[in-house]
Amino acid sequence: MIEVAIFAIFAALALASALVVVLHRNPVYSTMSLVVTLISLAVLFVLLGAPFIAALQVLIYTGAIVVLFLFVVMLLNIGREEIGEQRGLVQKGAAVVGAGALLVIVGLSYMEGYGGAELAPLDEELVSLTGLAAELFGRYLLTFELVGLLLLVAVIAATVLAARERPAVPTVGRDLATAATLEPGEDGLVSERPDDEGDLAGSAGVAGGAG
Amino acid sequence: MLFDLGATAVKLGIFLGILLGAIAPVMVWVERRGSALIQDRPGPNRLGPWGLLQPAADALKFFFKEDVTPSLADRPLYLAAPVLAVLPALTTFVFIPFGPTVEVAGRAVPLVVSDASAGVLLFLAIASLGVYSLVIAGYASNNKYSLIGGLRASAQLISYELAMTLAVVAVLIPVGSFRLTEVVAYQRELWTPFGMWNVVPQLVGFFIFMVAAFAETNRLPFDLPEAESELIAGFHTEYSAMRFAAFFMSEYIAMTTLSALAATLFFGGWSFFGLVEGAARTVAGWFGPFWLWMGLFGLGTLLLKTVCFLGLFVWVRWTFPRFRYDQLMRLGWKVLLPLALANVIVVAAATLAGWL
Amino acid sequence: MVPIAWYLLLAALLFAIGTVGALTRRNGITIFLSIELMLNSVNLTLVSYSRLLDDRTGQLVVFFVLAVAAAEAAVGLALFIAVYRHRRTIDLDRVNLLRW
Amino acid sequence: MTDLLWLIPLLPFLGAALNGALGPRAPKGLVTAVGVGVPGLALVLALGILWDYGTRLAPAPFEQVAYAWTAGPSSIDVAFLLDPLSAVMLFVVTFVGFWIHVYSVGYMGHEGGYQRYFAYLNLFMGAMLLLVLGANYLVMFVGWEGVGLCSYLLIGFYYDQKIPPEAGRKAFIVNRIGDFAFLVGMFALFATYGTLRYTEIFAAVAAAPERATAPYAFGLSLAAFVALCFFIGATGKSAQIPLHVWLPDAMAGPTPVSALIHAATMVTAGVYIVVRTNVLYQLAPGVSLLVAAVGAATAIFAATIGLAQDDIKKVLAYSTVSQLGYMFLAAGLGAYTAAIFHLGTHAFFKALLFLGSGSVIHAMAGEQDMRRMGGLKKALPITYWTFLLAALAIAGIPPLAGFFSKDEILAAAAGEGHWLLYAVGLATAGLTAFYMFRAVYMTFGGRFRGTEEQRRHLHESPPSMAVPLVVLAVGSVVAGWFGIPQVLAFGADVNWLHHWLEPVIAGVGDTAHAEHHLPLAAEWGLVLLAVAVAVGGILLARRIYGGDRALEGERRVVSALGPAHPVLVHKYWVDEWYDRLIVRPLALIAYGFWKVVDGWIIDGALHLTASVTELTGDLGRFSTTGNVRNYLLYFFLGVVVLLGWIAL
Repeated sequence: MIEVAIFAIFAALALASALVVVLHRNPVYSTMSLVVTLISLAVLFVLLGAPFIAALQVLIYTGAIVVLFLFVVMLLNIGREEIGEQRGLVQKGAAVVGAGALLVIVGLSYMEGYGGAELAPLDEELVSLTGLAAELFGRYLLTFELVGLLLLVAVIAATVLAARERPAVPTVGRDLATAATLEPGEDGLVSERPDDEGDLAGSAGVAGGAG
Repeated sequence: MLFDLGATAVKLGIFLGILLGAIAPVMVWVERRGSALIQDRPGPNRLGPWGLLQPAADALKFFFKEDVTPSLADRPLYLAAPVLAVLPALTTFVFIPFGPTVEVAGRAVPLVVSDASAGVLLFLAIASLGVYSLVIAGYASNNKYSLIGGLRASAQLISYELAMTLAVVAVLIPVGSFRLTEVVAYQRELWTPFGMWNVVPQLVGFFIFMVAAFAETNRLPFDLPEAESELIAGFHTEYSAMRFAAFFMSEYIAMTTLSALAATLFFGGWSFFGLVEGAARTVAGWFGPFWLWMGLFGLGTLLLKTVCFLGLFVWVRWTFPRFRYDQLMRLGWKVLLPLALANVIVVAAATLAGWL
Repeated sequence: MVPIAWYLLLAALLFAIGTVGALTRRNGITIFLSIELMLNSVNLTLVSYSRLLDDRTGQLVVFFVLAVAAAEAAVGLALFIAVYRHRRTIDLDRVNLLRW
Repeated sequence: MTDLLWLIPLLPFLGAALNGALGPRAPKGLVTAVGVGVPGLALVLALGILWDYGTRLAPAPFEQVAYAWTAGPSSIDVAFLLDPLSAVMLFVVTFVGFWIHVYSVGYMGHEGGYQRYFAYLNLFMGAMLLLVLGANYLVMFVGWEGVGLCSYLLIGFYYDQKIPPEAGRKAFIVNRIGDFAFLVGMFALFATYGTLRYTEIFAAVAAAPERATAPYAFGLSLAAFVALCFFIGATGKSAQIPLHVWLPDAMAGPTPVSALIHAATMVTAGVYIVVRTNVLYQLAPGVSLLVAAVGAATAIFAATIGLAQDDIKKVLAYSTVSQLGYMFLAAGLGAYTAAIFHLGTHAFFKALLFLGSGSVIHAMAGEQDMRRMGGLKKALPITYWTFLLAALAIAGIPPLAGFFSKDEILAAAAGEGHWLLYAVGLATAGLTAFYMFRAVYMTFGGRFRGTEEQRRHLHESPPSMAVPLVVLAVGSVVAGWFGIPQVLAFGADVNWLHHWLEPVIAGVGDTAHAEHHLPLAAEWGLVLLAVAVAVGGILLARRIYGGDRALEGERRVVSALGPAHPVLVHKYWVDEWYDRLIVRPLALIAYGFWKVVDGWIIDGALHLTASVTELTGDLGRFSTTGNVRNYLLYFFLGVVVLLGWIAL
């Protein structure tokens, strides 16, 4: 009962904020409402018996990635989107139609798939962190390492890309340039780290990704 | 069911009471008297003995000041920012344990508001949300000093979150769990029969954690987001009255929660080499239920340790000069982060070796 | 007990919203945000399946998605910074040199 | 010793490479050292090898594989063959070649492009040696083409003048026509026997003649077909009708070149190849007869032209053509030995004649018109005597070289019973004697008719030119003694060359023919008749041109010949006819191809594809708006369609 209520609340919240993300003209609002979406999704994750993923969601997404977005938005001081003449109406219409079609297709298949699928009672094993960590550093170790590598590369790429070539005039305070250039690298650098740490610290190390 | 809800409510109430009612005002006083002490001047000493009532006066002033909203500000965000500042700071406390699991009327009640399996993670996650308040405040004020302050805040917080998280990770490795209760339990069995505090094996981690904590709370020597000499007051330049107070309080509350976390991670949390339980048991032998005394003494111990850290915060604030921004970044990325990583590796190795 | 299909439908809805955003908005940042939205809807789907099938793999994949999203955000935003430096805008309708 | 065979062709190539690398600034001494030293080395080496080979009791063909050229079931190696035939050729080429190199030192001394000249000449030597020593048709053909190239290069040596380059091109193109046929012949052989090695092919043919005589193509047997093809090639190289036109023009090159390439060695390659392939020719009597006929026709034809030429080198050129005709006549009659014999002797005295004329031209500062010469006897005695000797030799006066070889050919003709051919040969002999001595008298006899500064410039050639003259003169005397017919030796079998070449000329099947089946008296009669004709020619020439009567004698001849004279002067207008019948139509067709086929069809197709591509591009490019969202939309819609297709 409570669960349904929570689901209803946060699903509605997620949808509403998602709409704001897409529709609002001001990037700052979009970003903030994305935060709301993410948090409500995190709650849903908890409902689905994935508290760890939920924590990571909040930690990495809201704590790092979206902050990054906000940071860039402000650094570039991107105001409201220019309300130019209504270009690309075809584009918009096609997009909406396509999305609707996708929705119908997927919805139908879901409905006939799990229309009345009853969930087995949540078993603790699924929730337990140690099991997750074990699998992460067992079957998926290689993937893990690869992701680490990817992040390392991303750090380097971001630093190179954002590095300011002379003469450069960032719109906002020059003293932020360093931050600006360092910024994108950051979450990369850290969540890439756990693979040095080896086994059991892994999941915790990913928490380090929060940075 | 209802009982659990009630217990949780009670615990929450206790914490909120302590934080809002006790810590914040007291800290205001401590800060002002402490600075006076360090700077060898009297400080506020008119209201009440040793100016103890000064905080109340401040609060009154905040209540009655005019609440100004700049005409060009982004109103909704401008209003939302202070709330965003207070909420995470208050929420995080729920993960700090102040006692073991005790018997209350035949039911097991953990003396912690939420003992989630991902406890520390959630703590950090929610703490990381604090950034938004600063950034939003800076942006919404539509004032370049505020904006720069907000930007600085976001960069700085993200940078130091890494080091802090890694320090925490180093602590968690031997424990093998995210539950702070487990962390405390671990310290109670470490090495000696009376347990041992993590600060001993994790000295490096503790140092990193503290430095990061100073940065996370925008305290000197890392208070660049609100460096008055450059940015007037940074992100909360435009704020006044209760909204300003909200930022103010949120800063103190953040300090408090971080101090509590530090105490829990590195100084045995509510426990004190088994003395706390002993005292609770003896007192319960005379009168009253064990769980009550346990809770009180545990909470007391925790608060004691926390207050020590708060003192440290104040002391440092009035002692150290401010960093330059690039120095700040360099310290965070080129010193603390590598150090923390090395620390993590060493600890992991030691754990594998079975020393921890 | 909430039927899993609801979660899945919610995810689908979010995905559709994100798609429309990514396809219709002009502001680069907003498009980027919409893409993040789509990623998250996928995450939700994955977690739902891991719940339905009682298999942990779904959650692990979500974990990887998070990591990759971090990398993507880092590089993408750096790109936006670079673009902005040169063109003083990130309106993607104005960044269309690669054309006939 | 014979193991060093591979060095002989290699050395001149090295010399050519070295001289070519030295560059025009190279010191003359060094160039000379390389340019002359290399053929000298080759000569010494060749003599040594020949001695080693010739002194063997049973000189079996010696084959040496330098390296495997093409791998596979039917591999073709770069191999060298030393057998009696190639031995003779080797001697002639190296010996004459060396002395002409020496001569060139003096002759080219004042010319520009000294080092270039020697580079070419060495290259020619290498190619020619490759030609005669090659152990299979392909290697031989490489040499064949090589000498063609060198001939082209050397004819056009004075590339800054107008005539020489054109002459070079003409020579090259005419040769190509023959080479084409030659290639076809080679393909036919390879297709049939799967190899190009002489030994294998001939062995196969000898083993199964019926296979070679079986009908092959165009109603010809394989032997006939290949023989015909090779003969066409030979006509190209050896300037036989109808491909003779290039040789006279080739005189535009330096005179030593004319001596070496266009008289002594290269032009005899055709004869060589015919003799080399004699096995097949013996199986193709028809083609053999054709060869003989063409040879005879060429002989008389060229001789007649030679009558009316005033340019001394032209005279010699046509005499060369006619002598080559003799050789083919012999080869066609199956008298291969005689052909080779005449080839050798001719090499000596014709080279000598050319060198002599070169010495004259040298002395006359480039003057080639005999009408402006005369009375050079006193000015250049050595040249005169050697030239006279050579003239006698070619005229067939005993006991000089030409007498024996020519007599053997005529004997063969008579012996075969081809009296027409015999008559033609005899007439040619007379004409030869006549025009040669016409040249002698016009050049050396009488008074000097040149200008004053030419008179002052007159001088005997330097030793570097004189010595070769003498050496070759000796050669033209003794060369004939290697093949003295039995008859003339009064029954003593001293025909050394005949025995020497025996193994190469092994008769195949029934076509083997005994040579001398004429009564002894007839033999002697023929010999005396030949000598008489020759002497008659000489005396006639003396009667007309002797003393100071050269010019009015010429006038008398012209008037006597009447309308025939211009025909001879213009070489029967062959070039003109070719120009009308072949060259212009060809050029016209080529023009048509260029304009129509290439211009419209090929280029048109190209432009069509290009414009189609451009058009599609023009239409398609509008899909690339440069707007990322549009691309994203395409992508997304595609995904939706796919998904719908899968799900529903």
